[in-house]
Amino acid sequence: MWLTRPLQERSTQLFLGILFFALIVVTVLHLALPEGNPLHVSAYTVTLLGKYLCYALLAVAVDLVWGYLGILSLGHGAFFALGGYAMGMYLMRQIGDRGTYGDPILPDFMVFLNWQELPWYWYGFDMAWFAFAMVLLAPGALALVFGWLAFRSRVTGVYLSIITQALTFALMLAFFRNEMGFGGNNGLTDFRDILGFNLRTDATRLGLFIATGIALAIGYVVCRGIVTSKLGRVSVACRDAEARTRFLGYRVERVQLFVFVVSAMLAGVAGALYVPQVGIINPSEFSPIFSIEIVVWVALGGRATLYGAVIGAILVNYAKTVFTGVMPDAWLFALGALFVLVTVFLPQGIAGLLRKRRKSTDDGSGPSESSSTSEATA
Amino acid sequence: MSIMTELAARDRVFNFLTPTDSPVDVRHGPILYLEDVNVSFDGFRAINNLNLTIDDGELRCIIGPNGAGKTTMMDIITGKTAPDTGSVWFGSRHNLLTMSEPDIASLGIGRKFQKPTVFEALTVFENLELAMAADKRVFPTLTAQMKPKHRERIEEVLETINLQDLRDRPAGILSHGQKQWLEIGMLLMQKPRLLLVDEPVAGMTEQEMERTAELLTSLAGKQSVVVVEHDMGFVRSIARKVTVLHQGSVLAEGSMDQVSNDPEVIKVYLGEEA
Amino acid sequence: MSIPRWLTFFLMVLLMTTAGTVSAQQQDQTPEALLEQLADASPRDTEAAIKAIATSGHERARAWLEAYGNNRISQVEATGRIVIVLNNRGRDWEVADALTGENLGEMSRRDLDRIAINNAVRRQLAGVLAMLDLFAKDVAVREAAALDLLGKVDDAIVEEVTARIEEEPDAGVRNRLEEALAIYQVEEQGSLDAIEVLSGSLHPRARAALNSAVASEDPARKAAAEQALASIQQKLRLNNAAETLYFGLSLGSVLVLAAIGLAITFGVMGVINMAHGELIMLGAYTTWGMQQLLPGQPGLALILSIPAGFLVAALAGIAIERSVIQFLKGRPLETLLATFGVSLILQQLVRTVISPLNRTVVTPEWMSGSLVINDALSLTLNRMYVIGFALLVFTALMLIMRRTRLGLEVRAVTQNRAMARSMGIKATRVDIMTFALGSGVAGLAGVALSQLTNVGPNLGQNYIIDSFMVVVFGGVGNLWGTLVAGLTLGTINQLLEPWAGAVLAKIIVLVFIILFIQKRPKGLFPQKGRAAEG
Amino acid sequence: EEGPIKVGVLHSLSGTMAISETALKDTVEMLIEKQNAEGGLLGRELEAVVVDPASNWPLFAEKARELLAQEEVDVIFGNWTSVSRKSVLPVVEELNGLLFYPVQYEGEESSENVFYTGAAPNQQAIPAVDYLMNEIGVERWVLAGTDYVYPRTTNKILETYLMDQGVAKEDIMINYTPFGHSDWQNIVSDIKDFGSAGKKTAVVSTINGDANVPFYRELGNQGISSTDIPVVAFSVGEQELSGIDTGPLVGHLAAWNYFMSVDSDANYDFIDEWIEYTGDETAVTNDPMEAHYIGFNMWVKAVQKAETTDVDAVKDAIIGVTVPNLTGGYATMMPNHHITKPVLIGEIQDNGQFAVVWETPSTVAGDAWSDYLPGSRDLIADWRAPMRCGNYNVKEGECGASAGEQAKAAE
Amino acid sequence: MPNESLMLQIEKLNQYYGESHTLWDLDLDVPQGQCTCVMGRNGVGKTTLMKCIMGEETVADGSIRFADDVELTKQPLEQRARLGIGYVPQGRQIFPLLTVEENLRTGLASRGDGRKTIPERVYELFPVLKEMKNRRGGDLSGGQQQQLAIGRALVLEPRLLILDEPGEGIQPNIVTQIGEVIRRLIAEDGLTVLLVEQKLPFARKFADSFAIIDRGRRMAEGEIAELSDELIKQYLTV
Ligand SMILES: Nc1ncnc2c1ncn2[C@@H]1O[C@H](COP(=O)(O)OP(=O)(O)OP(=O)(O)O)[C@@H](O)[C@H]1O
Ligand SMILES: Nc1ncnc2c1ncn2[C@@H]1O[C@H](COP(=O)(O)OP(=O)(O)OP(=O)(O)O)[C@@H](O)[C@H]1O
Ligand SMILES: [Mg+2]
Ligand SMILES: [Mg+2]
Repeated sequence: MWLTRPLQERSTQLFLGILFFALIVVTVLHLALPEGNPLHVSAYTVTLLGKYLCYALLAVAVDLVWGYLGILSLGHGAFFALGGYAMGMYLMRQIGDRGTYGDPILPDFMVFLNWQELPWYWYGFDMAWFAFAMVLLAPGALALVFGWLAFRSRVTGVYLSIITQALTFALMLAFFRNEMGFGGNNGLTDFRDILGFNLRTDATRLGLFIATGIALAIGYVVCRGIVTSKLGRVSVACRDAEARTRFLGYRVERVQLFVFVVSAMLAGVAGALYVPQVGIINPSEFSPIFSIEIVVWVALGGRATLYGAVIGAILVNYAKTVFTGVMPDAWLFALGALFVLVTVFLPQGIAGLLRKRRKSTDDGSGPSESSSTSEATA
Repeated sequence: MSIMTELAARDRVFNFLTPTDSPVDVRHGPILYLEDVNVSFDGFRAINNLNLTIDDGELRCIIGPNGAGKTTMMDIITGKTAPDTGSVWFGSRHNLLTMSEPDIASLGIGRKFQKPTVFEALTVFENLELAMAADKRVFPTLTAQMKPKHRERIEEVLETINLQDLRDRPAGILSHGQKQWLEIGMLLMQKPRLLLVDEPVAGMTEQEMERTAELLTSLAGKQSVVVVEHDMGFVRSIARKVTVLHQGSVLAEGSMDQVSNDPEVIKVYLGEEA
Repeated sequence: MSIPRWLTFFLMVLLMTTAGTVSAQQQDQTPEALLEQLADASPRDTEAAIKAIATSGHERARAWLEAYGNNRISQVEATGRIVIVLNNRGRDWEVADALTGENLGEMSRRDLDRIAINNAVRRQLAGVLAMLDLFAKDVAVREAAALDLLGKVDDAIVEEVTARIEEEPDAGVRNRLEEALAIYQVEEQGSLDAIEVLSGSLHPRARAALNSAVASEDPARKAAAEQALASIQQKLRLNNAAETLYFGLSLGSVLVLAAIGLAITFGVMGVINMAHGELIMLGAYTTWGMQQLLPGQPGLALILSIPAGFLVAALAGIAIERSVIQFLKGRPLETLLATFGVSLILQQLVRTVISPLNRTVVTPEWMSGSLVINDALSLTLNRMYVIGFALLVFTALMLIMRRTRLGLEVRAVTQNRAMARSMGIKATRVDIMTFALGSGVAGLAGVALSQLTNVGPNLGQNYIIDSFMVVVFGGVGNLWGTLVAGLTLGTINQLLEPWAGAVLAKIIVLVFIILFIQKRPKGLFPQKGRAAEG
Repeated sequence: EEGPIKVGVLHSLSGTMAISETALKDTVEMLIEKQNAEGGLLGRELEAVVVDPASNWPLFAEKARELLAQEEVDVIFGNWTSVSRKSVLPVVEELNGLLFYPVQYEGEESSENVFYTGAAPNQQAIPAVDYLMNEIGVERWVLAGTDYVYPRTTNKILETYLMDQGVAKEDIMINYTPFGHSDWQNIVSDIKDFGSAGKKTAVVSTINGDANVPFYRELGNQGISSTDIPVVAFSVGEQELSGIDTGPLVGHLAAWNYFMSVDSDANYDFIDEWIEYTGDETAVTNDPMEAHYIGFNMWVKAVQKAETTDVDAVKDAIIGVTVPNLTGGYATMMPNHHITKPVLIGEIQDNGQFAVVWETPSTVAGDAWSDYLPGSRDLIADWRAPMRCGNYNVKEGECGASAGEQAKAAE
Repeated sequence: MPNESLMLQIEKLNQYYGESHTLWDLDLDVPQGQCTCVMGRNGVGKTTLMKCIMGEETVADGSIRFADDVELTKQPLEQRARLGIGYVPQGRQIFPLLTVEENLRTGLASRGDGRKTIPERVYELFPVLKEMKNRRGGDLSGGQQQQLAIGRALVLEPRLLILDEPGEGIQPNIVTQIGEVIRRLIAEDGLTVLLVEQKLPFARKFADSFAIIDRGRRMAEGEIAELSDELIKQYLTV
């Protein structure tokens, strides 16, 4: 099966090994050690790590479409945010009558703006299964419609990138509108519990962290499964010579659509896990700059490697956390310089560096990782 | 007939989707049929009332001056370019003008491009794998597994095109001639009913040309082959029937000897000494 | 300055109309007392105090009133002396004695008490000053004064205005005065004739007066007013359409300006230049810097900023090209990553070195205000200049790309670098020059934008997305496309805005772009044919 | 406890909000420096812990958690936008921290852990409208704002208030624009139109941040002067004006609880300190800075009163604490965690300052729950024992669920 | 052969693609005023050698001397064109989005005489280029593109013309014509031509001397008449 194939692969085993090891170490250090211990991992750190893992999953999703399919999506933040909103709506409904105004049905911001009844699109979000399904379906459906339109008309390259950007930009503006019924600029916040667990306890946080780790593992395996399958090679073929692929009898637009939708769903899952951990979802996740940032993580980690995307996302966000803390006035210099230096000195990103290491030590030709020569914008 | 039984057996890959058994209806003779085709680009008539018929199993050579419209004709057949007017039929059932490139390809029309185009990031082996006749829809492709017989087939072709040693190298590093061979290999993997081969021997040595000639002649009969080439030696060695295109329409048609003695052809194409 | 004859006349008029409120005794007040009265006046009494000054005939009276209107009259806390503030920036203010005009040097703000004025008083003041101006020699001043009087005529001055109409030699000014009078008459007396006078007027005040008449009980008045309004409405519609078009063009030209540099660096060279916005920002800051260097001459500074802004941004562009982009040849997508980093650095640099706050860029006199076509249609001057500037920049760029070797060489280099070099084209030089050109043009956009919007560290961020959108919508690599796309998107946006609102209009435009690209996957002016497919 | 008392500063130093928030960070640092120069607090040094949430709302929550959980700060001064406060709120409540929020906001909130030192709508919007109505005689209203909660709520309150005052619905025009809106041509033209209906018209602007510069520019260029249609702004302060050529704006209004131009010794001293601290002769002060000044001093006083920095003790001690404000009066912390403030209306001058034209006769206490919104009319907040409730419904005589829960948790 | 008459003298040239050694200690002399034909099977390194001469690939070691005095390996790519080397690469490499005329004009950059117009001779040789002056390069048919590539190289009026399989994709009568042009230019202008060609008849007819490369090494060279069937069998057949 295509999903089990990656499991036999050394690189995937290594990745999963490291990931699960990290999950266990963090859990143990968090639970077993007393707070005063220097090795103790605080709840704060656990949540922070959870956030990084969400971003990592998002980056993997972007790498799937960008690295292997050649679609530079500058709008993946939209899928992430939609997943996040689906989760946020569920969490809002879970508040029930514990809101400030005590309305059993309407979230606070609706009471506040004099809404009389729940808009239809909020129906069902009080049920976990429905909301979780929407986490996948909402971004998936958007990706399906958008992708169908775009790929069918053979929009490619920068044109595609820019309309993905327009998509997320339009959604951002729309979600900013208070009339939309998603809380406007303030978004959704003040969550209480998820599946009956109080969100404000360390145990729930740890649970979410572990769930995110598992989601990342699954997402990684799914992506890896796709890229190592024949479909993955067809994707690369589409990336490098779209027209030629068609003449071999592949329906390029369907391949693109399939991969794009899968990627959007993964992004949605990442968003859904992100929201309860950071405690807020607001339209700024739709902002084009955020989407560009995701691409930057991937590029920094190393495009078309998947694990590179994970490294890039974690590294950049860790750097952000550290820099904003230790040099609040100058952290942008450091981050900017990091981007510039990596691009100039590590053409293949950090993954490229690792690969070079590995090559020079064992000189074995690893899995046929494709280094792209022609670019999507050519 | 068998299509119905196949439709019923939904658990299998539909055989009729694989090109070898494509339901091309050739009972009425020609496998490819172009009538009154016209194409113009910004007012320039590249194809001008072109009529052409290729019989099933035929090996046809098409020659003609640069810019005569040979490549454009192939573009039309494969769905890359839409003609302004005219009709193009594959067998007597399929109107190619209504179909998309992948549909046409899965019907069983394979093509080698004039400028060799291979997937540079993929290895030689993977290039061949992708070209292999198979169910090319998304999910079957996702779950596809390499069976020994597939591997054998690829190895076989690798040998034919003499690229065994480079099988695991990315196709991007191949030399020009090697890419030509790889493209031919991909065409072979596709097992199409109709092969459109645009300048196969450009950049090949004499010896290689001979091999290519052998290869193409051996295909003819089972498959139909249309070859475009400027190397007269090569054309002569394979040609049965030759069509000469000029300014977008047929200038002459016949055996190689007939054509090469046609004064018009000599004037516009061959030059004095040919 | 001697007291002009008219002032005596004016004085008499005022005396008559405000008889009883201004007693004869106040006439003889010393200048000190006049100012004292103003300083001590409770809000209710300020009116009287102003009038007292206006009618005092003191040679500085006008200066006082103007200073008062500008909030420049203060009282020294310790001595009670009334001073005029000459410079009110910072902690220490430069003051002059109100009575003598003697410059008293700087004085701590702590020691001064401002003599308060508010809008209501300012309105009265404006009326009084306008009345004074009606006697000026210069027709333009009189006309402005008359225009100013629209809606400001009240019982106090109506007689005087009527009188002026008789005396006024200039027809234009007379019409204005009649209009002003008519507004008063419509509002206060409901005169039917006056409605007639106003029926052709496009001035908002006239409409205001008519609207108030529509609300009246009297059917005749109501009908007349409605009819007058209807005829005005008719004209207004046309004017509104013209105005919307102008708004569209103006927004469009801003988009074009912002995008045109990107059309070079991204469209032609293929560098996904995320720092483009920051290059625009540099141009805007150059304008600010120039104005700091040349205080008091904002116009000159602005003009000098055009070459300076170009230069600064071009140099920055060269620095970016040399330090980063040259290492990314053949990896266009990675330029996104690197230039994103550069953009972060530039933004923070401005924040740290200059300030996180917005900077003030002054609009020179000749660029502020608007070109009045009629009372309902006036084209704002700053935007008019920007439209012209955008077209100018576009033309210049077009010429460079079409007429010089640079245009040809840069396209050759981007299409096939190795081959271009094999043909002897100095690719490195071409890269530097082109990038400098694109960046310089971004700088020019910054100079222009400094006249429209904030000059701050976020300036660039606000334009980068739109710029990419415009370039791509127009068709990458096509300068005409950028022009047409910018103007189109701007106009669509402005056409939609009145009925959809600003947010929705923007959303619709974005959706429009998405759908349009479906129809034309390579933008407005696509590269057609085999060549484009490669 | 030994070691310094840690004061968290949670203001964006980068991103879109850096424009406004950087000065607030500096203000807190200055206040801390001054307090230390005066011998610290409870004999201990104060130490600022500054982080940069980078105008990113989720990051605000994360940074708040970092400050409270990792750095273990004793108090946080921070936030500007409502959304950032909403994002931080659950964190300070969960970790039982103290947050002083210095910006005017939409109200409708009272948290046990948050002290609102900026104006609630009744301390800014309503008096401003009263002024326009009574002193200027405005009858027709444009409520223009950026599309987010603060303008939405404020406008909602104002709309109800105006209609209560007998203003007809067609005399109110409401308009929302996106953040950073820069093309105001159409809207200004609409306002001009709206103002030509024969009634005195004014614009009540809740336009946020950067969008103001192009807005005012367009007003000036389309020839709308303050005498025709005055604009009263709730988000435009000295700092915003420092980036605008104010020449054409003279006479437009703003409503705040403090202006830099206020003629009081406390203010002049503060300005002197500020200029000295920043080393910039042209540095300006503004209302949120005063709010931090008040908030900081209140906290200091409460800590002194409680003789500990313990959050619960300080929370109890601070209610009723009175400190001088910068306008020559006093501010008191009310039981609903809002403070008393004077309301000032100022006119823009050509030097980028405001000249006060009107002022409430006495200070106004901030309302957590507006009297003009149906949902909150009956709610009050009182954090003193025994009520300890942020949203007590006087009609039903019970505390809203969430607050009740908190109260329980607190015991 | 006297040294003066060498246009190009290549000594001990080594080239690598990453780790794969493509050219091995390769020597090659190209006499002035002659047409030298380089032959060899697919993938032996002919194109690579041409790229090394043009500077598109860097050489590991060895020397390439041009016209006796210039060491080409030390010259930047652009400079080589300015020295008078015209290059017609394999695969045409025309600029697809430039018009035919613009493609030709790129060659004007490195002409020493600062000429601004395209020499009429180019159009005479390839009339189709004049006819299609305003069409984009990429729209041309394969053979037309090949003609354009040759024309473009001639715009430089080079001293040394490098042709990498110039006849590929061109109709027979024009192929012959190209051969004749080469001869004419050699005779009239003293042009030196370095030709890569697989087609024996063409090589035999228009070249003066030959060199055979196999696996990156030069295996044989000599006057074209000396090209024996033996050599062909050994090196040019598979
Ligand atoms: N998109 C296009 N725009 C303009 N002209 C075109 C376009 N495509 C093809 N042509 C022209 O149409 C003619 C036919 O081109 P085509 O490629 O079919 O020729 P060909 O017979 O394959 O020639 P060759 O033997 O040189 O490959 C040529 O003159 C070419 O310039
Ligand atoms: N960029 C590259 N990276 C790695 N290897 C390469 C690269 N380009 C070419 N090669 C290899 O170098 C060898 C020589 O290639 P070259 O193109 O010089 O061959 P050629 O003699 O011109 O062949 P042909 O007759 O097919 O054009 C080939 O085996 C090819 O696979
Ligand atoms: Mg062809
Ligand atoms: Mg070759």
